This record gives sequence, structure tokens and C-alpha cells, in this order.
Amino acid sequence: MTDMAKSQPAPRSDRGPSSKATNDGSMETAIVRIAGDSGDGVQLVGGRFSINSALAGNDLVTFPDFPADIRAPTGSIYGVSAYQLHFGGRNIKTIGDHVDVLVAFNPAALKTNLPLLAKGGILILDSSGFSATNLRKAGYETSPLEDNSLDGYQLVQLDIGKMTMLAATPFNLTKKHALRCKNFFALGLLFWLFDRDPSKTAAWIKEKFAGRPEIADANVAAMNAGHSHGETIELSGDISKIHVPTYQMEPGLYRAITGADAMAYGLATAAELSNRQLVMASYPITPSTNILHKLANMKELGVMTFQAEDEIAAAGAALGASYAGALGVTASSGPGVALKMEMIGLAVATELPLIIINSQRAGPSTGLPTKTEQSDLYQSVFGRNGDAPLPVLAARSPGDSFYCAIEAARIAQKYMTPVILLTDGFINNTSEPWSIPDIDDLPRIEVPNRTDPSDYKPYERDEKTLARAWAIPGTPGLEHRIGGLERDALTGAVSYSPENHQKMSELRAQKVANIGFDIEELTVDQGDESGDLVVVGWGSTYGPISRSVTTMRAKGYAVSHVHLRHIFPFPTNQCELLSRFKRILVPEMNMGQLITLMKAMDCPAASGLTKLEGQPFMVSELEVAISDAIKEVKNG
Amino acid sequence: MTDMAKSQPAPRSDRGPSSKATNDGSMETAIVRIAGDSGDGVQLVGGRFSINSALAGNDLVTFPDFPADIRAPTGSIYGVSAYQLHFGGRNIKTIGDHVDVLVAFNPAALKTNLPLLAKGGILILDSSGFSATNLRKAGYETSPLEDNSLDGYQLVQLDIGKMTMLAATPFNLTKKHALRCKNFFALGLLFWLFDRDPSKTAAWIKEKFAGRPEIADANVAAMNAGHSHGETIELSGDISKIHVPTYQMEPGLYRAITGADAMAYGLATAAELSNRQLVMASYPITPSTNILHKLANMKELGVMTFQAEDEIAAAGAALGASYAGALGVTASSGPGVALKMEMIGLAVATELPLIIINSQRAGPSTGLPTKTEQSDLYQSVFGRNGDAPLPVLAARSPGDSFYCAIEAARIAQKYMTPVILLTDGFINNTSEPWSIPDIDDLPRIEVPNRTDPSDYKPYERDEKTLARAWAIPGTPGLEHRIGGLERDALTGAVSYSPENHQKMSELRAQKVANIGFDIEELTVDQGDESGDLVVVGWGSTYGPISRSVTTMRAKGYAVSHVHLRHIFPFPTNQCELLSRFKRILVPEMNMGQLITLMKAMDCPAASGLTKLEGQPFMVSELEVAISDAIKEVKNG
Amino acid sequence: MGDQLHGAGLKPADYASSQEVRWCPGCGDYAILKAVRKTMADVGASLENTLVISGIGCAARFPYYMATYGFHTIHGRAPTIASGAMLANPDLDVWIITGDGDALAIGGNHFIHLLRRNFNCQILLFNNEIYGLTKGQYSPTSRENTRSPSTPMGSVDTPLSASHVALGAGGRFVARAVDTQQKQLVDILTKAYQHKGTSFVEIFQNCIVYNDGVFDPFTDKKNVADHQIYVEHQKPMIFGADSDKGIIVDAGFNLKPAKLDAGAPPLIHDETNRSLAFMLAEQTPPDGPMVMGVLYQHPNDTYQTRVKQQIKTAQSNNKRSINGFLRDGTTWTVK
Amino acid sequence: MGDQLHGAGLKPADYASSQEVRWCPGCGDYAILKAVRKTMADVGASLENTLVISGIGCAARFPYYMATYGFHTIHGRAPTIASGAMLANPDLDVWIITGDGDALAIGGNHFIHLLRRNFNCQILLFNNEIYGLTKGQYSPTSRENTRSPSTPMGSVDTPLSASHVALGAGGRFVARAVDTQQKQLVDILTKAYQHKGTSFVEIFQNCIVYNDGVFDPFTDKKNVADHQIYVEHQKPMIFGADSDKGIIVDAGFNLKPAKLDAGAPPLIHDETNRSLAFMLAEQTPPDGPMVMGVLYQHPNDTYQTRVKQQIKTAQSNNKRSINGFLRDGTTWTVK
Ligand SMILES: Cc1ncc(C[n+]2csc(CCOP(=O)(O)OP(=O)(O)O)c2C)c(N)n1
Ligand SMILES: Cc1ncc(C[n+]2csc(CCOP(=O)(O)OP(=O)(O)O)c2C)c(N)n1
Ligand code: SF4
Ligand code: SF4
Ligand SMILES: [Mg+2]
Ligand SMILES: [Mg+2]
Repeated sequence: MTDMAKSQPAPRSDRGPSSKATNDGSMETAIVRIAGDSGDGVQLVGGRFSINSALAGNDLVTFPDFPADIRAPTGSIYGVSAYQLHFGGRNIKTIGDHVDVLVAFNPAALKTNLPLLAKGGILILDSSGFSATNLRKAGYETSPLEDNSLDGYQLVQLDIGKMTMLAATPFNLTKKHALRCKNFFALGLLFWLFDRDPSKTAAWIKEKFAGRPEIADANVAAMNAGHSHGETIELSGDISKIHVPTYQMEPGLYRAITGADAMAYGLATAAELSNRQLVMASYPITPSTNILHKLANMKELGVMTFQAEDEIAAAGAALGASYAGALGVTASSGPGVALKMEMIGLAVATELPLIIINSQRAGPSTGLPTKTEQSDLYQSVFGRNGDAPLPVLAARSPGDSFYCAIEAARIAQKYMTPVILLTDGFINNTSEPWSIPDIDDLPRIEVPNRTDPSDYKPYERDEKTLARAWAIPGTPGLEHRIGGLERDALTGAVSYSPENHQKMSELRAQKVANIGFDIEELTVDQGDESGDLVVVGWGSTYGPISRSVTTMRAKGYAVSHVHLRHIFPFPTNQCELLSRFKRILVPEMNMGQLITLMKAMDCPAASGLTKLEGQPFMVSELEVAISDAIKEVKNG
Repeated sequence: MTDMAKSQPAPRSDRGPSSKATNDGSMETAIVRIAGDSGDGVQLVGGRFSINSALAGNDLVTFPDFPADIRAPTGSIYGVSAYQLHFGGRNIKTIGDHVDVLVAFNPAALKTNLPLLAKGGILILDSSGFSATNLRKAGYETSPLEDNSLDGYQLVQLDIGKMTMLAATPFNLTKKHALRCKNFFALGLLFWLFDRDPSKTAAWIKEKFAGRPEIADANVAAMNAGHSHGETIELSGDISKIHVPTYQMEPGLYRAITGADAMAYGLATAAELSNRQLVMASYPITPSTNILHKLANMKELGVMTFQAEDEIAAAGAALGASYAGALGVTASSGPGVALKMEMIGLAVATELPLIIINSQRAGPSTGLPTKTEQSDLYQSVFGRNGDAPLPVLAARSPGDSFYCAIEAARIAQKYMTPVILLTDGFINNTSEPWSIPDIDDLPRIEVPNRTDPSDYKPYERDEKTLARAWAIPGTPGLEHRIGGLERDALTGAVSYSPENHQKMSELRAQKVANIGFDIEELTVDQGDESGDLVVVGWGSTYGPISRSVTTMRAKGYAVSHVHLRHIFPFPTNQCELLSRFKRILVPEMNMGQLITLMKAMDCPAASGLTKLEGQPFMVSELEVAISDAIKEVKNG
Repeated sequence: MGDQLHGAGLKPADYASSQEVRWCPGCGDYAILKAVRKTMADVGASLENTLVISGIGCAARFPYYMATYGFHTIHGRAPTIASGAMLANPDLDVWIITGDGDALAIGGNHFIHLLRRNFNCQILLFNNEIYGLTKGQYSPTSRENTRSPSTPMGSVDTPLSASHVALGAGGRFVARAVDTQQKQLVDILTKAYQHKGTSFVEIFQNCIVYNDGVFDPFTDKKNVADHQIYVEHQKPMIFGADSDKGIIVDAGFNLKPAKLDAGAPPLIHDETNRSLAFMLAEQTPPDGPMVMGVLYQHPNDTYQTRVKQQIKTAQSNNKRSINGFLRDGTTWTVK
Repeated sequence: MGDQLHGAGLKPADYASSQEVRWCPGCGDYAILKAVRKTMADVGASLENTLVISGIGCAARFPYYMATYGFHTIHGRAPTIASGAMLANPDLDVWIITGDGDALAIGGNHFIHLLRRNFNCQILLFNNEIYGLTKGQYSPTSRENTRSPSTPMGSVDTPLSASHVALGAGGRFVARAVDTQQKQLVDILTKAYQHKGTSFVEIFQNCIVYNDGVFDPFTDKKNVADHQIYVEHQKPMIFGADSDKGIIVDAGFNLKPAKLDAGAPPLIHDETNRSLAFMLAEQTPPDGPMVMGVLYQHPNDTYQTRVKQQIKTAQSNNKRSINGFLRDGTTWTVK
């Protein structure tokens, strides 16, 4: 916790130019960012551009960057909403360190997003948003459209407002409604820029606004106007179309998915695989709430959601549901999970399955609710009174959330234990193409459900898993009493015996430790099985680490990547695997929490790379850290 | 957390005989245990015997062993209440591994306490309590008074009931009331056994029952009867008086003190030393409640106590009090502290002083509320969401609680930080003679209280301590706003800046890390500064470790004892000091939590000795562990 | 609760677990235990379908003494766990056992939310106006000036009235009883059991160790007749050893007790009138009689019913499988 | 609260901090902010002695916008922190700002305990019947069947009525107002400020983004006259555009609105009658008028006063120093 190196990224304004940002009309991958007021509809068209890219055969990662405020005054800095898309002709793993194409609808959007734009990048500005008021609100003294401050970029300055109004004229909308189509004009322009066919989007618009055809038509017209305007620009020679190659993904049926949705689907699937009802109890908190929202829409599957009066009640209801034979799940973020800890302790004591999802956000305390972080690892592993061990897992990407939910449910039920499953604000909101599984192909989950009343002892254990049986109220002959007071190791009756307490403490520890043998062995995600350096990550650092290891390996560095899904207990081969490398680097979006745990678990010595800026690592930061670490190996 | 050796004490029934239990009329130290029904008044007379021993010049440690139930049916096993006293002619550090003299008022008391009695020890039984019903309630098939099962002890079987009734005859009490004096008969007998003068106790009885002189007289008469009955026994030659030498303690004014009382006094003293009002807010929970009770009786000092509606509210009220300029304190036990964590996170974020006392008890969950344990170390150091470091201290003995409270208050206020102060059920209830300090001799505590409005910035820091100023509502010109959202490093205004979050995270960590330089260096408590083995302890294992190191050193082993008061951060010389020993042994009443922390903090490798039986280590257990460890050093 | 699964002629003793009951001798909890077992036998509750859930406190040991399913949870949180259990199995017969500290101090929030949601269950609050288990500190229902280890000079806070809190929270069955008045208690418990929705019963329970006799002003034999009234729906509210007193409304729109011969006729109890119940709960000795019985009962849909209904509706509208859900929205095939 | 420290002729604008106000344009919170600043100026509150404490939610950003001391705490816990601050400094002027989720979901327990203890402070509940900050989930005050992201088929729980909860908990000042009815709001806030003890004011606040218009049935200009009544102590309860309607009691012991010409005279409001307040709070459009104003006010000693008194008594009885305490009981000297 003390000896952490801190990554030193270049100041943001110095970033880029991207090595791959070319002007010859072709880019392996491109990063587009659309920014405007919350009301400008950037999320909507961003999503459409993503779907279109996927259909066009790109891999991609998207990242909606919402403002912290609900609805800030128009034109304000803190009211800017942005949508970022990284797509291209290779496996896309991050949202991208910088932006190749930035669309900004007003000065505030320009101000807050320009630092992300690569030198020489394309900057599309809607001049209709650059009123004197808006310039003042964004804190510009002089207009950037006039003071040459944007000289280093490929500037495309358009009166999108006016052109949209023109396009919408035939449909007799109010000015306000007509102007609302600006976002589709911009989308049309982007479609032109990347040589995309807008027809599917036009169909989608018609369906979406089926109830208000004049609005649908205006939006389609605006999009088409934007598209044709591209040709005009091209003729003017300012910028030209960019070709982004397609990427051959594994064959399969795909969809775009966010981490929150994947988590919800994973939970519902796990319930089905274990033949349990899913009961999800939660209290809203950013950024976990989307999981509740998604599941609330799955009543057709018999999924029950319960918005409790607080986090304690949510955990209690989930535990009660598990006690009564359902798969009980609760989801929250750090401050809410803090409140659940006493209840989680009861789940440890009573040995009932329970899944606690923590969508991490920047702390401590309320912290930065809309910003991502990985700083609840300590809380998850150690944050209970008494010796109260439980398994902890972490999802690494949106799609992985689906499988982690199933794995958490498997462990929780097989071992009759609460499981903490970590995700974070970034994973929850970001989306990526996802190969849709057929759930009939997934292995079923066995549950230690008992109905046989003969010789039932509530705390008798399965020899192998050490799990007690799940004896569900309503089952004749299994009536029994449990509780939070220490229980006799067999009968479950309250026991004050010193020997029994020692025994039960050891059993609880052993049961959880055993899980280390029942999870997949740790493997190298990328690179050799030994070498100069291994980068060890967990959770949402997966993308940036993976990409940086790829690029550094391409440059000839002997670096590998290992990514943990199981935070506690570790897979049993972890220490051995890591010891095959000369040096271990652990990048984390916290002050070094995994490093602490690795030391505590006697893993070989490692050094940390910490970042607490509420946002993911940049690939370039990691590349520097990798090259520094390998330099040190070489120097002795 | 995995590689813990577990101590293997001999099964209880095999314990003893004590090496020092002699029959020649003299013992260096003696351990007396009085056991009976909750209503038998054993705590009362136990306390009197302790005071008498202290006045007679012995050092001592006492331990009241209450039943978990409020008031169980008479004669029941689980209704047995016991009081143990270890006193003698040397520095007494533990309650003793076994008992030399056991007084049992009924079969249940015999059954539950006999295993503690050393072979050959003195066993005083009140035969009037051995009715058939009581024998059955205790689960005896045959009466132990008749089946020779007590042959290995010096049995003194008396009809205490009858003799007490006789003694009380002159005072016209009801039978019930007369019988209630049994405890004083036994006390009289013990006074005879250890050659004590009962007169001061007689005076005390008269004062205590001043309102009911007939009861006072009957009790005194019973005590005197017990005392004279000793002579009869002596004549019979069954047992003879025991001489226990006096111990020359440091000169000073002494009193007996429990950990809970010492803690309360320490808090009140700290408030006085820092010129703050003490506001203590708590929600009752065993074994912390006594601290609240004690402080509730200190209104004369202006101490305010507040019994909140729950632990969250208690922590909130304490934090609010600190915010408004008082010394805010909250006390609880593990499950209650779990509930306070979100609030403690807010204290970390807002950088306000706050003392959180955790009287640890056996967990997880409700666990064994009346049994002691040290298993909330993880929770204290790591149990919050986000990176939320705070200092953690642990008291080692009743008297030490006083000084730890002052140290906690010093750190909390000087560094503007919440501090967790650990104690436990054992320390809280046990008592020992304590040299009373004059608080005018204690150093005053400086607080960073600010009243100057010029150029006030809420998060500007003292260069050395990194503490922000304490600007208290009511002060003109310092009006400001704080909260749990990340704050600008200077103004305290809400800040979403990535760089600011990184900076604040580092500042918070640094501020707490710095405290390591402002605490006393770690020193060797007993033994050499280097050697074969150092035993490292924290909290209430102090007594048993200290005694076992003394005895093992006397036997020639090169073992030393180091005891931590500061659990986080460690004193800066800790690793270096420990590295001077060939081997490090860490006994803990948990599954190895300090060991985990030591590893995480890069201390030299150590091995653990864990015990989770809800009761302190025995000296003999530690002696075995020390000799084993040293054997291993010798063998390579 | 309900009539779904019945114990076939079980006797009160059949509801007793093998565990020895461990309250202090003379504790009012024994009487309540007896009454609950009797009620269960009377209504024919089945062992396997009955779940007794408690928090922490003396009262909360209750589940250990029942031969049904039982869960001794953590302090104040029993309603939350019970809610989850009822979501998972809407047909369980759930009894929540709680104390005045458990329900109204740490558990106050869950208490009011359980009531407003109207989960179908019983909640029995053993009110001894003290924290028994932690050895006698004052509780949220302790009277002003209660001297206790944490309030040596007397408590300064105004107590909560459990019935008022329950009514204020929207509880739809609010009743009161006395531990030792067995017949009345069994009657009320039976009504609570039969009521569909959350039935709240406050039971005045004597803690012989820490608060002995605190209810004597209306529970002591000599006071019952003149300081207690047992109200029943549609019956005039009359009490007194000679049935000569009644509850009337005065000009200032307040309830008060009065001699019946004084002219004004006694009010007729209307258990569906929530404000009346609120006013009845305000009567306290020595001024007014302590009101026992069902103060308020006004059934509404239960939470379970409504949740089940939504799921049914959702399923009948358009039942997709999980595979269907996974494939909703835009999908594309990579070959 | 009190009259101890006064701001010397400060204007509403002087209570504004330099922070830009960041609620959604059109949010009802702006109007409340304005009314609070005006009230403070009217009563002459001092900046340094005023403390504004909030939990988390849109409403809870309030303290940032005030030039007084301010503490934006954690969700639901403002009453606890406020209580501690008042213990440490009984003379602070404390305003607690909370939302319907903050006060009645996660903070329900602290809310009722603050009220029963009667700390001298104001608590303003900005009730928008929705969770604003977390983007629109239903709250404990949302009406049945509220469709929200977490209840896509409509909510199934019965809402809490804040005034009923407050009255049930023993609150001694319970009032209601509407965000945009400024004069009324300032009046009520002033009364709340002047009341000694915990003053609870529920303010119906329009959330333009997630629950726009939910109060229109009684706050919309065209509905105010006929669907709102502003009650004042000792005044007849009359409303309607033509002042032709009043609140009367019917035979079944229920309040109801009626045409005045129908004969029965309107009731006179008695703000010290808690049950009347309870009944008034039950009136809801379209059946009854929504009752605004001070429903209940019945002062009692404040918590601060009582605690101070005990300390004074303890100190006057027998004031020992700490050294004295350390030496009480049996001591002995070792030489
Ligand atoms: C989180 C937590 N806080 C505090 C306690 C300690 N505690 C146990 S029971 C209790 C109060 C008991 O009072 P009540 O609910 O009235 O029950 P009674 O014992 O009087 O039946 C308290 C404070 C606990 N077990 N857990
Ligand atoms: C412990 C915790 N749980 C949940 C949240 C998330 N949260 C913030 S505000 C809020 C509810 C807001 O609703 P309300 O109190 O009605 O205020 P409004 O935003 O409507 O003004 C929630 C659930 C949180 N910040 N902390
Ligand atoms: S302490 Fe009181 S409530 Fe608890 S068991 Fe004893 S008599 Fe009953
Ligand atoms: S979301 Fe609603 S309550 Fe929150 S600021 Fe916007 S309009 Fe106001
Ligand atoms: Mg109680
Ligand atoms: Mg709200």
C-alpha cells in the first residue's frame, strides 16, 4: 500500500497525434466522439453509429460519458454529454486514448472535449451553437472559431442548425422540434465520412418514431442532408472519406451489450440454469441501478425485482429470498455495499447463497458517483467484522459480466456462501459486440437442495464442498432454526462451546479456500508462459492492458498479460505462474489494493501502477510503464 | 491467511496440576474462582475479595465470566455466573490458565467450572445446592459428592446454606433473604483461607446496605461465620491456610479499574486536555455498552452521552458533534461498527476528527456476543469503500485503555481524521490495579482550531501534519460548505477534476502514513533487541504473551516480546526491529489478521498462532508455541 | 395469514421445538409463546409452511422455541429478510417477532416499510419498554424520565407509541394485547393471522428483570377493569368494573372517557376508521383507559398478490424465453 | 428556531453562496431556495450561526447554495449529523434539507427519531414523489402504479404520507406547502423557524424531468382554489374559489369537504389537536382538498433544553473534576 509507483501520463493537451491517424483515407481503427448538451441527443445517434459500425463488420467499444448533473442549463460546461466510439478492423479493447473525429455542438462541448482530440484530428463544429451566450457560458473570451486556436486540427465548421431546419422544412415542425433533428444531420455526415449506408438507420428511425411520422421524416431528412453535405465538403477538398477495414470476428450471432445488461442477463440465465427463481433486491445507486432496471423488465421470465427502502433492506430481502429457496441477488456501489456488510456477515454465518454485485465508483464516501474506479477490493475481501471469508470475483468487460454472473451463482449455490461480484461504472455503461450464447448449451448448475427428512442435520456438510444442504421452508420434515449466533457444527443449534467455535471458524475458512481448487486455473491471456514481465490486472483494466501488451509485444518486448477473474480465493496456481516472470506489474485504478492482497497471499513481489482519476488507463500510459519495467529488468 | 499453525492446547480436562500449586501453605500467586447461579451474588463477593487482595498488597487481574443469558432458571448450566481472580506476589498479567481454588454453589457451577481446576486444587462445594433437581439440571446421573469423581481434589464440602441460615437467625430475615447471604459466608471462608482481615469488608457491607441494616448485619454475620468455620476446617486438618506474598508495585495511588471504565475516563480526560466538550453517541451492544454507561454518569464534567436509534445514527451524531467543534466519539462492537462504515467514510472524506471504539467480540455476524476475540482488524484497516485510510490503535489492557483513548484523541484532532480504537470484551470486563495519574501532569492536546477569517480555504492544509483547519460553525467569517463528493484540494468545493481526485487520494494516504512518524517508535517490551524469536502481539494478548515470555526467558530461551499499539500505520521502525530476530511468532485470537497486514506492509516473514475459542490464550499454550518455534530455529 | 396449508390437528405442544426455553423465570415472553402456540394449533397452521423470523433481543429468541422453520437474524432487520422470503415463496405463513428496540430503534425504517407494503404476515412486537438483552437501557418506547444504565438521570426523549407509528405508516391491521391476558391475546393473534396483509400486534410484555411492573397501571389485576378497554368492531366502547364508563367525543374534537350516566352515549367502535384508531391509541392511564383489541383493520391487496399479478400479466402478454431476451433488439450474424 | 443570534439586516441575496445553482432549469427546488433565503432575511438569521445540513439527492445540494455553514452528508443520515451538531452546540440554527427518498426511504428511521426527540431545528422535505438524482425511480411517496425505470409495470406499494408518518412519530410541528406558492411558503417557513422544537415542513416540489405535473391536481393555477385549503389556527376551514366550501365532520366520524350552504358549519382549525391534523392530512384530491399550512403545532421542551438542564443539575449537585472521578471508589497507596 505504500510503495506504489504512480503512472505519469502526459498532460492531456499534449496527447497525440495518433500514430495511426492518417490522412490517406484509411485507418485501422477510428475513434469518434460526439459531444453536446444533454438535450442534444448525442447518446441516441452515438448508439446508432455504433450499431451501424457493427453491422458494417467492425469490432468496437463504446462509452457514453454522461454529465454528473441531471439536466444542467443549456450551454453549461457541466451539462455536456458525450458519446465515444472506437471501432475498426481489429479486435477493439479500449475506448481509445484520444479521439480521431470530434463532433461538438456548442462551445462547452468543444472546451471539455478538445483536449481528447488528437493533433491533426477532424473537428466538426456546429457554428449555430456558438452564440455569444454559449461562448461566455463555456468561459471563452474570444471565439475559437475566430482566434486561430483550432489551427492544428482539420476543422469542419458548419451551420448544422440552419441546414437541419432547411431539411426539416417540408414537415411543418415547430422550430424547436426541427432543431432537435441536428443530431441526425451530424450522424448523416459521419455516415458519409466513414462511407456508410444510412438506409437501415432510416428504417430504424421510422420504427422508433412510428407514432409521430412527421418527426421521423424530419430526422431522416436531416440525416440524408448531412450525408449529402459530406459530398459538398469532399468537393471542397477539406477532408475526405475514411476507410476503416472490417474485422473478422468469430462466427456467431452478435448484439451490442453493456455491462449492466449483460449482468442482468447473466443473472437470469444463472437462475434458469439452477432452476431457481431470481429475486433481485436493490436500492438505486449510480452506477449500479441499470442492473435493477434491466431485470425489472424481465418479469416474463418470472424474475422478481424489489426496490427496497435502503441497502440493508435490499441485502436482507435478497438473503431472505435465498433462504426461502430463490437465487437472491442484491446490487449496489461502494457506499451502499458498506451498509450491507452486517447482512453479508449473516449470510456467511448462516451459509446461504447470496450474490452481492458492486458496481464500483470513485470513492471514498460519495466520491465521484459517475466516475469509475476499482477501489472496493479491500472492502470486498476484508470488510466484515469477525473472520468472515467469502469468494470475490471481478468482471473484466461487458460481455464477461454475463459469464461472471453465472460463475458467481454457481459458487454461491454449490458452496452455500455469499459471493461478491465486482464490476464498475465503466463496464456497466460501456458496450461492445457480444456473441450471443445459446443458453441450452451452458452447463446446468447443481444446487444442494434437500428434501429428504431422514436424519437431517442443518449444518451437516457435503464432504467435498463442505457446503451444508439447502433445506427450504415449505419442505415437510426439514423444519429447523438458524441464526447469527455461533451454531453447532452439526445440529446448527446455538453453541457457546469454545471448541465448536474454533472448528466452525476453520470450516468456514476451509470451505472458501477450497473454492480455489474448483475454479479454472489461471492462464496467460496473451504472451508467453514466462518472460521478463507479466502485467497482472483485474476487472475493467482488461482492455487497456491487453491492448498495450499487444502493441509492446509487437515491438519485441517479452511481456505477458494475466488477468484475474477470481480475487478471492486466488486460483491455486497463481503464485507459481507469476513466479515464472522476472517482474510483475499490477496496474490498478486505486492506491494498490490487489498488490496488498497478493502480498498477503504470498504471491511473488510485484510493483504497482496506480491511477485514481475516475477514468480508465490509457494504452500509452501502460506502454510507458511496460517499457520502464522491462528496462529495469534489463538493467539488473 | 492460509498458512496459520493452530495452537493445540491440551484438552481441558488434562490441565494442571499447576507447578506452583503447593500444599505447604505458600503460593507465589493464587487463582480463585467463585461460581454459582446468576442470582448467587458471586460477582459481588468476587469484587470484594479482589479489593481486599489489592489492599493486602497483591498484584492481581480479575475476570467476571457472565452467562450469555440474562437470568437463566436457577440451577441451569447456562445460568452459571463466575468470577475469577488471579493475585499474588509478582506482577500479574493474566487471569491464569487454571484455577487453584474453586468455590461452586451448585452442580451446574461445578460441572462447568471443574475442568478449570488444577489437579489437587481446593474445591469448596455448597452441598445445600446439590439437590436432586439441581443435579439433574446439571446433567449429573450420580451425585459427584458421592461417586468419588472428585477424588483428585482437596474437597471441602459444606452445607453453606444451613450455616448461613444459622448465622442470619438473629436478624429475622425471610428464608429467602437469609439464604442470599451465602455468598458472604463463602467470602469469609476465603478470607480465612488466605489469612485476610475481613473488617474493612464488614464496614463496606454496612455502608452498602445502609438502608437495610438487618440485611447488612446478616451478611456480616454470614461472613464472620464463614471465617470462623475456616478454623474448624483447619482443626480437621483437611486444608490449611495459604500464604500469598505481597508484591511491591511502583509507588503511587491505586484503584482497581476495568477496561471500559478506563476507556471512559481516558475519553473524558482527552476532552479536557484538548479543551473540547466530549460528545459520546452510541447504540448499546455487548460488550461495548459499559463505556456508554460509565460516561453517562459523568455529566458533572459536561460530558454528553446520546443513546442513538442505531449505530449509523450514533456515528452520525458523533461526527456531527465533531463537526460542530466537540470531540465526537462512538463505541460499538463488530456488527455495529459494520453499520458505521459508510459514515466513517464520510469522516475520512470531510477530514473531521472522530473516535470509533470497537470492543471486539467473537464473530462473524452475531457470533458469540459475550466472548472475546480480535477478529475485527481487517474490518478496521480495510473495511471501507474506496481508498479510505485511517489510523487504527489497539489497547492491550484495562489501564492501557485510558492512555489509548488519549492517544486516539490526539491523533484524531491533530490530523483531522477518524481513528478506530480497538479493545475487546476481555479488556472491557477484566480489572486490574491501576496507578491513578494526575491529569494535570499529562501533556495537553493541540487542536487545529481556526477562527481567523482572513483568506480561509476549507481544504488548505498544515504543511507538516497535512491536516486542514477545524473551522467550527458559529465562527463568524468561516462559513463554508463540505460534503462527501470529492472536494477541491484547496477550496473544498465539489470537484470532478481527474487530477484533483488523484491529488486528494494521495494527500489522504500521505496524511495517514505520516502519522507513523509521529508515534512512539516500536520498542521491545521484554527481552533482548535481537535473538532467536520475537513474539509479536497486539491488544489483549498482552498479558499471556508477556507472562509466557517471562517464564521462557527464565528457562533460558532467547525470546523477546514486542507488542503493537499502532495497528495502522505501523511505527516506521517496525520492520527493521523485527528483522533483528531469526523468527517471528504472531499469536492472535483470530485466523491470522495481523499476519496478513504485516505481509501487506512488507514486514519480515512471520508465522501465526491462531485461536478462536472466544477466550484468551493460556500461558501454557504460548510456552509450547515458543519452545516449538525456538526448536525450529535451532534445527535450522 | 392464510388458509392454504393446514396442520392436521396439531396441539399447542406440537409447535414446541426441543430447545429449552431460556428467558428469565417470570418473563412475559413465556406467556406470549404459549399464546402463539395455542393460536397456531387453533388455526391449524402447518409446521413446514410456517416461518418465524426475528431480529435480536430477548424477544427475538422466539424462533428457537418453535418446531416450525425459524430464522434468528440480526438486530432490527427481520422485516427485510421476511420480505425476501415472502417474495420467493408468497404462500409461507410468516410471523415476525420483534422487540421495542428491534422494531422501533434500529429497525424503525423496515418496520414502517413492511407495513406500508402490506406483505401478508404477522408482526408481533413484544413491548417491554426496555432493552432486555443488553441489560436494561431505555428504549424508544420507554417513558420520559426512565432511569436506566444509559440514562442515570432519566431519559429525556419523548417515547414513540408503536400503534401511532404503525398507523402513521399506513398499517392496515393494528392491534394491542397484554402478555398475560391469554384469552384476549389468542383472540387477537387469531384475528391477526386471519387478516390478509401485514397484521401488527403490540403486546405489552413485562420484563421482570429490568422493567418490572411498568404496565401495572393497566395490567395489574386490580386495574384491568377500570384502566383497560377491549374494543370490538361495531360494539359500543364501554369499560369499568361496572361497565359504567365509556369513550365519548368532546366538543373540542377529542376522545375522552366518561361516566355513562353523564348523558353522552359511548362511541361505537369502527375498526375501519383510521383516525378513530389514532385517537383511541392516544388514550393512556391514568386519564383514559388503555385500549386493547383491534384498533384498526382495513384490508387491502397484499404485496404478494400484486407482485404475482404483475408477473402473471407479463407472462400472459408475451412470454419470451431467456434466449429470446438475449436476442431482442438489433442483432447481426458474423460468418 | 430561535432568536439568539441575528443577521443585521441581511438581504435574501446575502444568503447566496458564490456557487452556481445546478438544478435542472424549471426545477421546483429553485423556488424553495428563494423562499428559504427570503425567510432567513425576514427573520434576520445570522450567517455564522446557521447550519444547513442535507443528505443526498437533488434536494440535498441545497447547502452549497447558501452562504451559511453547510454540510452535504450521506444519503438519509442528515438528521443524525444534525443531532450531533446540536448536542455540541445547542444554539445553532439548524435547517435539515431532505428529499422524499432521503427522508422516507433510507432515512426513515432517523426521521422519526429526530421528530420524537424534538431537537430544535427545521426539517424541510422536498417531496417530488420520485428519486430525482438517480434518474427517476419511484420513491416511497410515489403513488400506486407509478411507472418508473424500476417499476415498468407500475409500482405496487402503497405510498407513505409524510405528514402521517411525522404525526405518528410524535412530531410537534407538521406543516405543508407548495414550492411555487411563495408567500404561503415563506409564511410557513417563518412559523417553522419560530417554533421551538423540530419543525417539519413537507414541500410539494415539482420535478420537471421525472415527475412533471404530479401535483397539478392541486397546484395548477386552475385547481388551487378548489382543491387546496390553507388552514390557520382558530380559523374556520373554508376553501373554494367562492369560499363556499368547508371541511366538516360526518356522522361516521370522518372529515369531509362540503358545500357550506348545506347546513353543517365548517370546523374551526385547532392546530394543537393531533388527531384533527391526522384527519386533515387524509384529505386528498379529487375527493377532498389538499390541506396546506400548519396542520399541527404543539410545542414541548426541546431536546437541547432537557440535556442542558441535566448537565446543569449534575454540575450544581456535586461538581467533581476528572481527577476527582479517577479517585472515586476504593483507592490505596503503594509506597
Ligand atoms: C447491530 C447490533 N446492534 C446492537 C446489538 C445489541 N442489541 C441486541 S438486542 C438489543 C436491544 C434489545 O431490545 P428489544 O428489541 O426491546 O428486545 P428485548 O431484549 O427487550 O426483548 C440490542 C441493542 C446487536 N445485537 N446488533
Ligand atoms: C448509501 C446510498 N445509497 C444510494 C444512493 C443513491 N441515491 C442518491 S440520491 C437518491 C435518492 C434521491 O431521491 P430523493 O431523496 O427523493 O431526492 P431528489 O433527488 O428527488 O431530490 C439515491 C437513491 C446514495 N448516494 N447513497
Ligand atoms: S431480561 Fe426481561 S425481557 Fe429479557 S428474558 Fe429477562 S425478563 Fe424477559
Ligand atoms: S431531476 Fe427533478 S428534482 Fe432533480 S434537479 Fe432535475 S427537476 Fe429538480
Ligand atoms: Mg424490549
Ligand atoms: Mg425526490
